[in-house]
Amino acid sequence: MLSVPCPWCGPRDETEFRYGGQAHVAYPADPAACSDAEWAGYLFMRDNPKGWFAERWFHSAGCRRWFNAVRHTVTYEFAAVYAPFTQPPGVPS
Amino acid sequence: MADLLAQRRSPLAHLAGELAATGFMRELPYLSSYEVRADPAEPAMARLGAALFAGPLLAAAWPTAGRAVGTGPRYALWCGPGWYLVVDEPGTTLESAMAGLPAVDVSAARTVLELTGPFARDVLAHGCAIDLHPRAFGPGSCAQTHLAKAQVILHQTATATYRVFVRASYADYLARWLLDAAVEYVRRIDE
Amino acid sequence: MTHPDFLWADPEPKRGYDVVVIGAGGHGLATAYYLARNHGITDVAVLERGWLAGGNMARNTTIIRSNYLWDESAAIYEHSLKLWEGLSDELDYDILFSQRGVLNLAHSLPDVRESVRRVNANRLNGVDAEWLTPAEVKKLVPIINTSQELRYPVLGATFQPRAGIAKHDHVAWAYARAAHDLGVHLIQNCEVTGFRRAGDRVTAVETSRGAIEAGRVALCAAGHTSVLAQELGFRLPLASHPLQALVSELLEQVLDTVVMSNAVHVYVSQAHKGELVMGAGIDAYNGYGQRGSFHVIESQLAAAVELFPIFARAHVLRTWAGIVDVSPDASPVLGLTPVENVFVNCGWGTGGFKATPGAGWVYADTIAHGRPHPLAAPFTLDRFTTGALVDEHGAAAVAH
Amino acid sequence: MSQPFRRAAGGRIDRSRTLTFHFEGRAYEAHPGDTLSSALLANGVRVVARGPYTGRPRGTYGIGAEEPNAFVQVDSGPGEPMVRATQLEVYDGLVARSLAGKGSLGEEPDDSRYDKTWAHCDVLVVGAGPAGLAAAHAAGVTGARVILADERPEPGGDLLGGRAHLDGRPAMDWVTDLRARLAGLPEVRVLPRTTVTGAYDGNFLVAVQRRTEHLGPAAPAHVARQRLWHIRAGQVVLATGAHERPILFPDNDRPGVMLAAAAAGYAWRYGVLPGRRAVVAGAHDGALWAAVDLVDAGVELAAVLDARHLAGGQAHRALRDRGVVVAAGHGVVGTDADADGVLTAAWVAPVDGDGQARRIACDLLATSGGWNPAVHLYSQAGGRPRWSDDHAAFVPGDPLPAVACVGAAAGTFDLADALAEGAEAGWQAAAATHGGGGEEPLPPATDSVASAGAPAACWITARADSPPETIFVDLQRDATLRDVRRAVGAGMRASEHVKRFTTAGTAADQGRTTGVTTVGVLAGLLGLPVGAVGTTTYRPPYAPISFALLAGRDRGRLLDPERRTPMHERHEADGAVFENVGQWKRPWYYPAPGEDLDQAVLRECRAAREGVAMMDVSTLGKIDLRGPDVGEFLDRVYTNRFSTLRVGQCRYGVMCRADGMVFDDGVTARLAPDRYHMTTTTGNAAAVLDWLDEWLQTEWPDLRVSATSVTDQWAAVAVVGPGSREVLRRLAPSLDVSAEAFPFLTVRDATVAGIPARVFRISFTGELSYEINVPAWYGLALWDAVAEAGRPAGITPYGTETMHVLRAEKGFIVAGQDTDGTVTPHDAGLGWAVSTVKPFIGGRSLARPDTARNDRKRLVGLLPADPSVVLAEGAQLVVDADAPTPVPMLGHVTSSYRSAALGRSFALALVAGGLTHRGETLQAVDGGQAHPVVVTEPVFYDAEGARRDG
Repeated sequence: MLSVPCPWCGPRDETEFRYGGQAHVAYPADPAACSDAEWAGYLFMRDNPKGWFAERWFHSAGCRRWFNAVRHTVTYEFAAVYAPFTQPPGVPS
Repeated sequence: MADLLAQRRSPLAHLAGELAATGFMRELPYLSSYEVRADPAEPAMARLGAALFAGPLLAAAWPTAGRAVGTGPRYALWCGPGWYLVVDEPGTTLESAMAGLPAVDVSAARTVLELTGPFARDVLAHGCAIDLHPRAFGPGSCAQTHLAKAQVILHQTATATYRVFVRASYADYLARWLLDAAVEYVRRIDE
Repeated sequence: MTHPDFLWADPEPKRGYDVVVIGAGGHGLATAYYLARNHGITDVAVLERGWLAGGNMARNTTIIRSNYLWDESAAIYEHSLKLWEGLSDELDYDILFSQRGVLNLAHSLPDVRESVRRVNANRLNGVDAEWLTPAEVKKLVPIINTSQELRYPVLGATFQPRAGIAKHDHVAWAYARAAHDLGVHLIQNCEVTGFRRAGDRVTAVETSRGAIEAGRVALCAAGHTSVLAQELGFRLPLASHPLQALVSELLEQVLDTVVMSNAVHVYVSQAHKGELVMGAGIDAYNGYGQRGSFHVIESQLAAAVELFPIFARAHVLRTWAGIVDVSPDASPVLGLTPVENVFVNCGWGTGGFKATPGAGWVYADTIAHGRPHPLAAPFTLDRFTTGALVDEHGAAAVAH
Repeated sequence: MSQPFRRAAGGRIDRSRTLTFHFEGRAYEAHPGDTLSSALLANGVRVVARGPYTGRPRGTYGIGAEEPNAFVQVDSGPGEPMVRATQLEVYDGLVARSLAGKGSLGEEPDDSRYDKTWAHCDVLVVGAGPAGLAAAHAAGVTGARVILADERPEPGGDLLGGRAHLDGRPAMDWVTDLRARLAGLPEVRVLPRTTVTGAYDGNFLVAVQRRTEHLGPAAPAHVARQRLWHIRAGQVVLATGAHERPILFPDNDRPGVMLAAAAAGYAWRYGVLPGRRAVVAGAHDGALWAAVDLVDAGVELAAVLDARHLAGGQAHRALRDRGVVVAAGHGVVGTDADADGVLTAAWVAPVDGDGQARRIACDLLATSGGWNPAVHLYSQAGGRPRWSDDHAAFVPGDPLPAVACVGAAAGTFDLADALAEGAEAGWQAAAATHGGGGEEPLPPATDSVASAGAPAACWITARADSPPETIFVDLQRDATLRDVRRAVGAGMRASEHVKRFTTAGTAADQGRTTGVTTVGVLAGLLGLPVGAVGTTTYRPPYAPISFALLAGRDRGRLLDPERRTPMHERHEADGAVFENVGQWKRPWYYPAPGEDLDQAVLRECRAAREGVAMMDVSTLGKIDLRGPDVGEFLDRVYTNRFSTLRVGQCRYGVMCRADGMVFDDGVTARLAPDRYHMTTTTGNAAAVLDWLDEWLQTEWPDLRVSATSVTDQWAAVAVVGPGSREVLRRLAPSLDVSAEAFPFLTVRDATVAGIPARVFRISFTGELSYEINVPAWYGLALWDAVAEAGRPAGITPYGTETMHVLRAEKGFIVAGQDTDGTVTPHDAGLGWAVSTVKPFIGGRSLARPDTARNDRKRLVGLLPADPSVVLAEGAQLVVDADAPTPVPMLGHVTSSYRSAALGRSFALALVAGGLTHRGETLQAVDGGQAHPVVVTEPVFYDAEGARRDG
């Protein structure tokens, strides 16, 4: 049971959240201008690193805010949480 | 109006007897409640605060994360950033005070289970993962979280008194769950 | 069960091989075996960073079935099931393949529709399948609670009689021995750290035991494939998730069929020795940690006790997790890659074990000929661009 | 019925009371405080189990959680398989029997209660032995919130059976004092009979508390038998002790062979002689001290062997004082047994060379190869144990954040050191989380003694010609040295491979006594250092957890929330049969007496088409949308346009996922310029709200829109059919219900039955109909009022099945039934609702090569050639059912019903090429039967829409 550090509500059990996958995958400004390959990149291609990962979480059973987090996919440790549209703070190496 | 009110039926009316038998649980039906979604710094929020709490409730006075303001029967609960639940006595209409704000009347959407007394915290802990110890949660604290498998707003109104706001459709489930969790404590009262 | 006296050797890596397979799980070992057996390509190394078949192969719940909805899926899984049926003889090793049948329970009217649809599609595709009423389910598995008073009562089930289970370690060891006998090098404790490139080709695989030259490279690393692809400079539509499983202590036989329920989320079989082997859904977050969250186990056991009241007294003895690589349509990616001599086989999600022989067969053929085997053709990377997904997620209750 | 092996005095048992229990059908006596193992030993019962494959008899081997042999089936109370007799507290009326490595599940349901709870603390201390007690006390005095969990019935750990002194008094006096002090600290919670069994990320630990099992039939039924604790701890102190390991030798599995400290423990903790004449064989000082304890308890020591070549030291002196000479450099190389297989003698020889073996008669062979620190939780939490030659054991390796290992669990076997280490760890842990405070307590003074020498890593004592199949490396799995040798011979090098090949370590005891020994043996065979081979991984749970406990309260009705509408009890009273729709309970149909589903539905359909009918539609998802940009937002979310909707109007909308597939649909109304009321399908209400919030927060924060779920705020009744206008007129006399004043696809606020209501004129059936929404607490009153007002017209309640028939007759899809996640709006025949002008979520996907194909599966209607045949939903459509497999499939039946209005059956289907097949006959195949069907437009009834105005 991960303890997810909601930036608003504090640490809460993982079951209160929805997982949103990789962060910083922006909806193309003009989807119609995308090639099929670019659109496929937006829809399906995702980073899947073994290590630190910038990802999205949604506190659906709490404050209902989306936020980003940097989490390690092996240790599951959270290094930071930060607002959408902002860049991740320094990531541990 | 009396005729109208007589037509209401609360989500836990059918379990009133069983709840009363525990000695520490009851439904608080028909509370008025509104979900308000606005930046507390907006002037309309200051006006609303003043109207609700008979004094200017400025941005800084709207409850911060995890807190509620008010001393009863009127409360404002923090639900999320820029999101509050304003709660009042049954039948109170706050529409005019909320004019100009995105405020939605949700009075009938939830009912409230109140737990009070020395076992209240232990009973809740059987299904609630957040820390309800007085060092972490106390009078004036509130949280949206899970209780058993129901999404709730938990509001501690006094030292050993908790209100559980639960959606009307989940109320039967949650009350039955609480009744089951309370069995050992009810016996302790009997004994 | 006695194992053969000799299984495999522990050779030092040579300077290079015609084909380097990365990952000595079930798929990697089967691929190497079929490269040698079907295509005469014996100058093959299978690299394993830990111990042979110690990843998902050692961690899965060993269910084998082919009753998938879409034609493309049914074709490759049925090809696999047919290979399973001859595998003990083929490899001269008792893999304890037990065709005890698999039930997929339906708990709602939408479940029933989906199930009937799948049964009919299976039959027309030549895959054995039946729709069973609750009474027929009860007759087959008397310990199931088919009371209609349940929170989510059993409304029926699909049944594939030829489906079943096999002993995962035996399968891996059987392929390993057979591959070894045909000259394949199985190289353990050999972690891939990078690739040497010349233009669009890989020339060598860099490992913790030195560089190994490679004519062709076959990725077969399941949940770790994205990490390798990143080294190679292309992206995959994969997310790696923990998938948990558990066993009970040994118990007198009570269940001789595999029972799966997507709606209340549990699947269970009783292994030959007597332990109940169970699994559920994947954990939601990306993870390479080989461990999952406890609440997943709790909800799975609640479902199990509801369906099988006598399980209440059993005990969870051991839990663990594998790392499954899940694609957007819950179907595999099998075929060529943007790098000329690198091939990919991944994205099997929770279906990898049952596909072992079929995937190895088809992948070996694809590597040998440098073009997708006909059964692999629907599973190219290209489908994510064209939209021609094989969507076992969206269309059906995808399962394990 | 006497207890021939019970000592005259001593032990932590209550001799004033006698209990009766049954084992293998025979009655025996015991005392409160006994475990089944101690009670059986007291009664001279040596055989408690059998090898699963060899059938060889096995006896109690250990004294606690490490026990490999003595697993029993409990038949009294709720019954339980595979219970360790060494931990099973005897109660009056206990009935148990022996097992052969395999338990059985009862046939009766277990109606015991099982409970769960959540707890938070600053410091969790696992294990209430000396180190754990010291830690909990040091942490507790600071005022920190402390949980001390211990698997035994009372704290004390090894002090319970030991003879140590603390501060000059018997150690248990110190324990008693400390218990009292802990009880006086309000923030310290002591949990006895509680096994911390799982350590997960972020110091989340899971513990099993056994609350009433030890009471037997006296257990109160309302108290949960077990409780599962979910603990979030700031800091964890692992004081989990160590497990004794044996030395292996030929025929090491006979009843009478036992771990040495365990044997001594029975003598002193339970007042039971584990035998009368003993051989003790060890490779560390602990074995010698166990021998001292045994001889002091009255056991005759036939021989004491030490595999080490050591002499001197306090233990040797203590034994010499008692007339016992230690045979240094000796070990056991075999055993003899009587006809029952029970130990009668040990064969003893020098461990070096092949010296002559000597037979020594004995009924107890106490062996101890050393202690394995219980690193299980440390390992589960992510730690990697490392081999230590100094300890001849795996000990915790690198420290973990916020986790401390103390005492024997850390390889600190000396009592004084363990107490100091525990106290310091507790103090530091409290300081790290709570901030500390108070005065650090001093650990008590001990009388512990210096050791004679380092322990030796001694795994096997045997002669070269000893048959390897008699040397058991796993007693519960009957795995032997021969199996390990075969594994190595087969090419295996990894301990995980050997474990899987031999099954050693996989039984219910999880190889607790011999797992490390197996690694040692393997290292010897491979010629590698033990550390290079390494242990297998320790996985949760540390101790087995019952399925029922994991299910907890989530059983029966409480398995999953049952969502009910305000009218639920009326539906029950009306005899409705319910359907699960997600978590909701919805009336499926309302059978009149004697009716089945088909008859009821035909009647309900006829009422809706010909008269008037009513349905509870409260479950539909409802979302209140406010803000100046709602229109723009909805234009992006829906495939069609909503910004142009006029106030008071409604429109049907479809939304897609980004991949262009249909996600949800529903009717959305504009209530004010900046306010919309969206409806969603019942099952998708939460998903749609999440979807809206996701786009608003993560892509378009510039849009000023707020979304509030009002699903539960509104109860709703659909009044349907030609007679519906009249019913509404009666209920809402002040509302002008004429078609002109209240046209189709509009919404009105009105007073209905005296209740403030919002009435939508929308139709999911094609008939004139109204959906009356009222605040939920009026739902029941509204339902009753509608029923009353409609009574003269014979108003008929109907359920979801009738709704599905009526909508299908009109060709209206149900998202999730006629679509399946691979269906675009065009495929579903909703192209008319897809804007070609404005962008919307998923729009780009519709232009992908595959999604733009013309021959995709598209919605069509089907009429079976035989109008009495109702096709199976899920039937597959083919051209030639007799074609060889694989038979090409064109699509499948998504909805299929018998229609009262049409007087025949009909269906909806998805078919490749869609209406290009119009008029063609296909075969619908289900269960091997093929039915000819004709492809038609998917609208069967009132295609011109004449009926919706009544």
